[in-house]
Amino acid sequence: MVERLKRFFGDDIKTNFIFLTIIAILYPIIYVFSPGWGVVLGHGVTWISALLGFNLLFGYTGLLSFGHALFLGVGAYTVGFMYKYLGINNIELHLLGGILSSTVVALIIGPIVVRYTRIFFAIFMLAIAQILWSLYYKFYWVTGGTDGIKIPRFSILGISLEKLDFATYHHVYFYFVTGLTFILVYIMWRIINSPFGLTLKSIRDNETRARFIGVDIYRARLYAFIISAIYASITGVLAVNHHRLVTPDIAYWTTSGKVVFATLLGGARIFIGPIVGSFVFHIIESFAMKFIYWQMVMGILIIAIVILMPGGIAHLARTLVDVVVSHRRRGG
Amino acid sequence: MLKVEDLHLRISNTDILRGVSIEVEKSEVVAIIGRNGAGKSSTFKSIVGIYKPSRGRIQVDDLDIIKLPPYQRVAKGIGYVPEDMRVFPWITAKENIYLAAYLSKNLDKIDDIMNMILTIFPEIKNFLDREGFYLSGGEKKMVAIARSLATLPKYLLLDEAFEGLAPIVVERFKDAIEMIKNQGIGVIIAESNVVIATKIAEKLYVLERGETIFHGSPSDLLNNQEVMKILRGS
Amino acid sequence: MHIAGLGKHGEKAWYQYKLIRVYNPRETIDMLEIMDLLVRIYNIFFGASVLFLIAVGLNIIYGVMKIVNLAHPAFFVLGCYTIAGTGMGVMINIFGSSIIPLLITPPLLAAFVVAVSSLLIFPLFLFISGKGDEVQLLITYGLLLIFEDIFRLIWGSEPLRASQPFELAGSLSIGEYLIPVYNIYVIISALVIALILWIFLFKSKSGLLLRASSMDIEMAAALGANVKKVLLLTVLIASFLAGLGGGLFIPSASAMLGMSVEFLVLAFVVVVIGGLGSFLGSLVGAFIVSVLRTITLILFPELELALIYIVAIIILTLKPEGLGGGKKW
Amino acid sequence: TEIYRGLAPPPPPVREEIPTTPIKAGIQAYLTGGGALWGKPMMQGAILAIEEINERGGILGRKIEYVVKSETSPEETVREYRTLVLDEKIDFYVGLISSSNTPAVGPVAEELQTLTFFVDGCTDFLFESVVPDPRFCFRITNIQSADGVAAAIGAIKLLNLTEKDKVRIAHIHPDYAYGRNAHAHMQITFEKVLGKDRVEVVYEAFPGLFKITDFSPYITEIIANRPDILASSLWGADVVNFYKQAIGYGLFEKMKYVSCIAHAASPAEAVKDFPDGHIAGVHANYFFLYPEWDKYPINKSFVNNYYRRWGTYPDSPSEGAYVAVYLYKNAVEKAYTMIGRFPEVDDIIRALEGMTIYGPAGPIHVRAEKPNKHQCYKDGIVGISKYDPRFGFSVLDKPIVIPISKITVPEGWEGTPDPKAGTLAYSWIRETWREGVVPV
Amino acid sequence: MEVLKLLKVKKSFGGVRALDNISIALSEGEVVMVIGPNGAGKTTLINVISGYLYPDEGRIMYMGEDITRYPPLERVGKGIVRSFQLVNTFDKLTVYENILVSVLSRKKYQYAFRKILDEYTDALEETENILKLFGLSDEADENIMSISYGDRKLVDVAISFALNPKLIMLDEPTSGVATKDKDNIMEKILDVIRKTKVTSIIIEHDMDIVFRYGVRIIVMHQGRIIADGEVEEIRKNEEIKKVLLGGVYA
Ligand SMILES: Nc1ncnc2c1ncn2[C@@H]1O[C@H](COP(=O)(O)OP(=O)(O)OP(=O)(O)O)[C@@H](O)[C@H]1O
Ligand SMILES: Nc1ncnc2c1ncn2[C@@H]1O[C@H](COP(=O)(O)OP(=O)(O)OP(=O)(O)O)[C@@H](O)[C@H]1O
Ligand SMILES: [Mg+2]
Ligand SMILES: [Mg+2]
Repeated sequence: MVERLKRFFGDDIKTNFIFLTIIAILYPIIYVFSPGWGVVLGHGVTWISALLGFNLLFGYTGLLSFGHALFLGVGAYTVGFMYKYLGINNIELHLLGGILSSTVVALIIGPIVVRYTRIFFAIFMLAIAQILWSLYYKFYWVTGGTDGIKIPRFSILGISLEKLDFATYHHVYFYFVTGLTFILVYIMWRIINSPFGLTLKSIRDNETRARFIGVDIYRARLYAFIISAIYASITGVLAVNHHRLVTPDIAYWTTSGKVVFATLLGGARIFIGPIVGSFVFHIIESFAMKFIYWQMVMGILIIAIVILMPGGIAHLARTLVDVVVSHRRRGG
Repeated sequence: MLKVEDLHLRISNTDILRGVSIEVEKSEVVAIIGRNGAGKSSTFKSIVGIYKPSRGRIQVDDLDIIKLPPYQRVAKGIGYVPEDMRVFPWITAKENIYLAAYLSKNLDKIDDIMNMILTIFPEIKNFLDREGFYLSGGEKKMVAIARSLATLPKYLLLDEAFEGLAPIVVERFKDAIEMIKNQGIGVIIAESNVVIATKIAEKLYVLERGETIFHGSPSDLLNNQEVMKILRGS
Repeated sequence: MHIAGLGKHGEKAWYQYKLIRVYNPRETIDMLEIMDLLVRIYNIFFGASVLFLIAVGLNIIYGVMKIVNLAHPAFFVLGCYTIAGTGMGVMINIFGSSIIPLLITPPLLAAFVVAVSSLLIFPLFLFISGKGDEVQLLITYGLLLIFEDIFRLIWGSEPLRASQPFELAGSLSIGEYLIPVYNIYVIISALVIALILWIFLFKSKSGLLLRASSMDIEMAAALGANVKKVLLLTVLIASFLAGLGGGLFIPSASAMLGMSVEFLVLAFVVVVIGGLGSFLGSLVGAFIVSVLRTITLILFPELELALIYIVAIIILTLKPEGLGGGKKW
Repeated sequence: TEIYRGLAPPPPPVREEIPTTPIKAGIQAYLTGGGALWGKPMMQGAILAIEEINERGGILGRKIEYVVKSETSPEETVREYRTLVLDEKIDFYVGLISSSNTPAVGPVAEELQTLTFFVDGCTDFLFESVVPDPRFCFRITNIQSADGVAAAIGAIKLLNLTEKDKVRIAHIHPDYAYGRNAHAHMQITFEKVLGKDRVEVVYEAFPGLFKITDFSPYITEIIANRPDILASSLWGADVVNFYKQAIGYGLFEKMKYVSCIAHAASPAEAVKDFPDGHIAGVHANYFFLYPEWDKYPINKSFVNNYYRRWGTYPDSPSEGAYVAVYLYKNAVEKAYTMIGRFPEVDDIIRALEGMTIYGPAGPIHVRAEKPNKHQCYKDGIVGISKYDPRFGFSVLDKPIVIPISKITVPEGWEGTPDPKAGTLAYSWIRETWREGVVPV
Repeated sequence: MEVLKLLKVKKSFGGVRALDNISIALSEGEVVMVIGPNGAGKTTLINVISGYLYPDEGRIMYMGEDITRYPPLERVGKGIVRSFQLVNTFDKLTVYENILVSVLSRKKYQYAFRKILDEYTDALEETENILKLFGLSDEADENIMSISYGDRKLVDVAISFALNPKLIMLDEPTSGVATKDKDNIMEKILDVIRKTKVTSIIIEHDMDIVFRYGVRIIVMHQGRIIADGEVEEIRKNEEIKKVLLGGVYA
């Protein structure tokens, strides 16, 4: 069946792995050249998980979540609380905690929100994310309010990284996250190519009909929602371990906006889209921040990109690859 | 005269129309027939201005309207009933009709228009104050036709006008088309049903894969085995 | 930075407020509590008026063009800046300190300026109408960012004031209570605007056209509606209302950067509660949000923001289309 | 005095060649949002100092170049800080207003080993809990507790609160570290000095920082609770909105407003509407009219230069940034006299610790020991607001100076931060002050 | 055996009586064609049986069980399947995937995500079979939007059949299809119905088709059943002819 589906560029697992590998190989070179851009790549790889999760909902299930910051926030604050109240700084436990807490949150709100689609779903998610944000923000004595919670460097398998110098620490972080991302990408690819993946696509295309062939669309969406939540929370966990600071900003709606834009930039509905998008987005953002009027630069870039590349980078690349392939076929 | 010449239309890299030509005089009923996907609706949408043809001419009474936006075409006398009705859902059937009259600046004649509509479709009276959303398939069709009549068109384009209407309504509607025609209006219907088309139209055009492959009288068509074969799809 | 019109500010100290004594009750404790309540209700009306003026335009654009215009609050803020940054100074130069023209002209000027500037981005709106939700959200979000920096570019980063009408109108004194008269003016204006808008939408032919276009604009075109004109009318009405709102609101506050985003979040909740694209919903929603804000401030300040969203969610759960009813408008 | 404390005896002067390459400074300031009211003057203060120094030939002949970055949310601020250090390769850094950002950037500065002068972001948490033993971070403006305590004591003295039987207090503070700290410190000071039984808190509100444009619901609640004084640490665009609306509701006629920060920012903008007769605290303890110009020419020349360059009067962030650059210059030059070559970061830090220089606000001292190591200190100033027709805005009347040593945790004090308020200053006041006694 | 039984079912919208005291019984394998003027209540009838709408009064029995209040999904699980008046397919999927979705759903694989599709050979095989049955094998890998309208109608019906229904309801399956194709499609559908012996309700306006293929015919008018019988009976009944056919087929 999987061969039966036309395997386009970017939808097979190979291109994804090759792309990630190239980044992992380029990273040290870039870091030597400019540590700042090396750190940007670190951001890029950190966000892949959330974007993959978002794309499962948006690209494959047809639910545009404008509140994905909710789960990044859950992941982030799980880490914050684990450290603040339990003194835990093992990243494995953080990940586990993030996965558990996001599953719980997704199970609580999922059954309600998956009953909505389109802009209503978007707004609903936005509202819930804002609630959580306001709680992080307002319950100062628990969460540290806008000042957030400082966390120390994490430890892997009990090995503390406190003593490393900045660069080494950052390299360890980068390769740890990249390794994790390989696994996450593979799992997501399996999910999308499973019967469940096809069911999601059918719901996206025609929800009424899907219901009438016996798909419990709410149940299917709920599963997708939970998976998506877990993926997003993993980015939350990783990101705060990167900044070593947990603030309500990560749960604010602008973060959700970032998730949406980065995914679309890369190309929704194409498997590799979010992965490409994550890197390119962070590069663009860092570039824009170099200007005093960076908001304007960012705004113009967003508008230009959405207008000029409606399908995202992956779509553009696919079209190019198609042209080259068909050209070569014709030639030889 | 409404004259369509050598119309070409391309949507997302497929040629949908490849040289369609049609002529309708005032007081004439013309049918466009063709199998599903032949391009009937696309021809209509191009005439109305919803699609932008890449090549060709559309003339109303010797005036080329191909560059005009839809609303100016309406002012030139094009009336249109889409195949999927597209009755405005959250205003009443009556408001649907009023709006059409208002947009075509016929609000002063609204009483006459309503009278005419109710003679053709007396059923409409039953659901004048029902919002479009709640109408049944056939009821919507009636409102859609009534609405286009309210623009007092010179040329009326009816896309699959008989589809989904009960036979009794179809009969009455056929008479109405005769009546409309006699008021000096040119009527074009898009039909996939050859029998109905040959019964009401004086002139027939057959479309196949976006091309006009035949035009002539009903008897010509029935005698043209080649075209009939294509229409039968065998 | 010198702010036009505020140069003369120093001539007036705060205590020179004009006090209008209307009523001087024997002040018992009961009376005080009733007064507290009345002032709160008055505040609720004021808050609701401002929110309504923002949300209604958001709804009109959504209704007709199906665009969730994240940049809409920036129109409102543009109105604020127009007056606070430039307009009020000009008006004072023309009218001096006579109160009536200073109440009336700034909102109109702001509305005019915002409506005219909306023409500049109208092509962008044409482009995104009919595109996917995500495209619209992103492009209007991009616009919002650009607007913020345009404000900074033109008017700088200090908060700007245009308080003269607010000060000239003075306060109304009821017993020991003072309430700013200007806020009453805003409330009444909002009510009048709502009434005019209602008549326009539901009783006029153009209103019928606007509502029909909101359901199927292509069909409206095929019946003879000039689509561009309809869309232009929509954007103009929405931005005009936003500008009017900004111009009305600004004398009671100050124009500052980042304001658009704060208003956006609130306006969004208003729209969700009231129903996307629903005119009446904007009124209802604005009122509910304003009531909630006041109640939480008294009872559970920690939940100030959360409660608004919680109520929005409850309403969405019970009535996905919002309180404005399932029908559009 | 303490100027040379902690320094080893001068080594033999080697006098190595000083490089001629420019020194690179990184400046990070709010340029957008409600905080721009403070960010812009801060940037201007730093630039003024750099220009002055360059005009006079730079530091040991080396000119200073600068890069400006935006201060925004903590996450992005940290990222921009990193690019300043990693890509721009700055030699020292001057920046930050927000108390949310300093605790975020502090640890990163230590990690990246970059000499970092925080202009503001004055939360007590920074040097108490987040970076308790800093090497590379310094902070110029006063610590928050000094603001809060000074304002409360100023209010007690200037309003003669000790004569009242009972004082009803309402609080309104922005919802973040600074506001929370201010709330705690003002409250504990009132309680200690006036006596716990004589103080009654009738209302507290923490509106989000720069999130509210319509304060009328808050104002109504405050009035409805009929306090005698309203303690506040609103700043930036928030105060501008608050004052105006509060006037409309007659708030200032019904109570005394006690602000620990009102007159700190861009006076022409922030205190235009400020009503007369209320307590005007000066965050970071600088108001451009004090110390008086004729008695203290450093201030006069600063104000004049600043006005000539930027067209407005300086405020506390401009003074802070200005002083930061001069601190760096003085430390480099001092270290040079010791070691005879252009100093490394460690040398500069050693020179900075315990140093005292004279800035526009008077002497400023860099603390070398814990607690609050690397915090700079100067005396507090509080006054009564009074409209001044010369300037067209409100200035301080009857200013009183509150010696910093009396109101801040002394060097070497070993206590633990109060668990609720979170700060050491709070515990120190609670544990060491005698109830009912005005400490200054 | 009685598959479906409606007992005095009523449904009105405001003042409109869409279903007025409807009682019908269908035995196994029976094929019923429903006709009636516009607004007679035909679509509403299907909506009520499939659970899309709940009746105001009356009961719906299916296989001896009262399903009046069952949600639509449960009814699908029990084998009650419907198609829609307009084509209703999964627009971004291929023909093959369209049917596969349906097969997976019946086999209760629809939420399985541990293995990829390749490993579900039984479902893949079955999909091929259904494609063959409807003569769609050649178009299997085409995108659904790129095949002809008539074929899309067929895919639509095939999706329903992939669910192995016991009761299938088709709302104007040939509407919008060209005359010649109408017969073609109807024949194919009826062929499959006969082969699988599934009980069916088909709404149709086209009298030729109704009389050519119909066995039992139900005539609705203003929410009521005004006739229910064999083709010949209906054809002969003058009353019905007048109300319904306006004398065309007289
Ligand atoms: N907007 C569109 N995008 C892509 N393809 C289109 C579009 N509109 C029409 N087509 C294609 O153009 C062809 C002609 O369609 P059209 O609707 O004009 O045919 P028709 O003769 O009216 O058929 P029918 O009898 O089904 O109504 C079809 O293959 C159709 O799929
Ligand atoms: N939700 C509703 N509210 C009000 N009236 C409704 C609603 N739904 C259907 N109706 C009315 O009920 C009647 C029956 O509708 P139904 O769709 O069942 O007709 P139908 O027999 O399928 O007609 P057609 O052949 O035209 O499709 C119609 O008059 C319709 O207007
Ligand atoms: Mg058609
Ligand atoms: Mg029907």
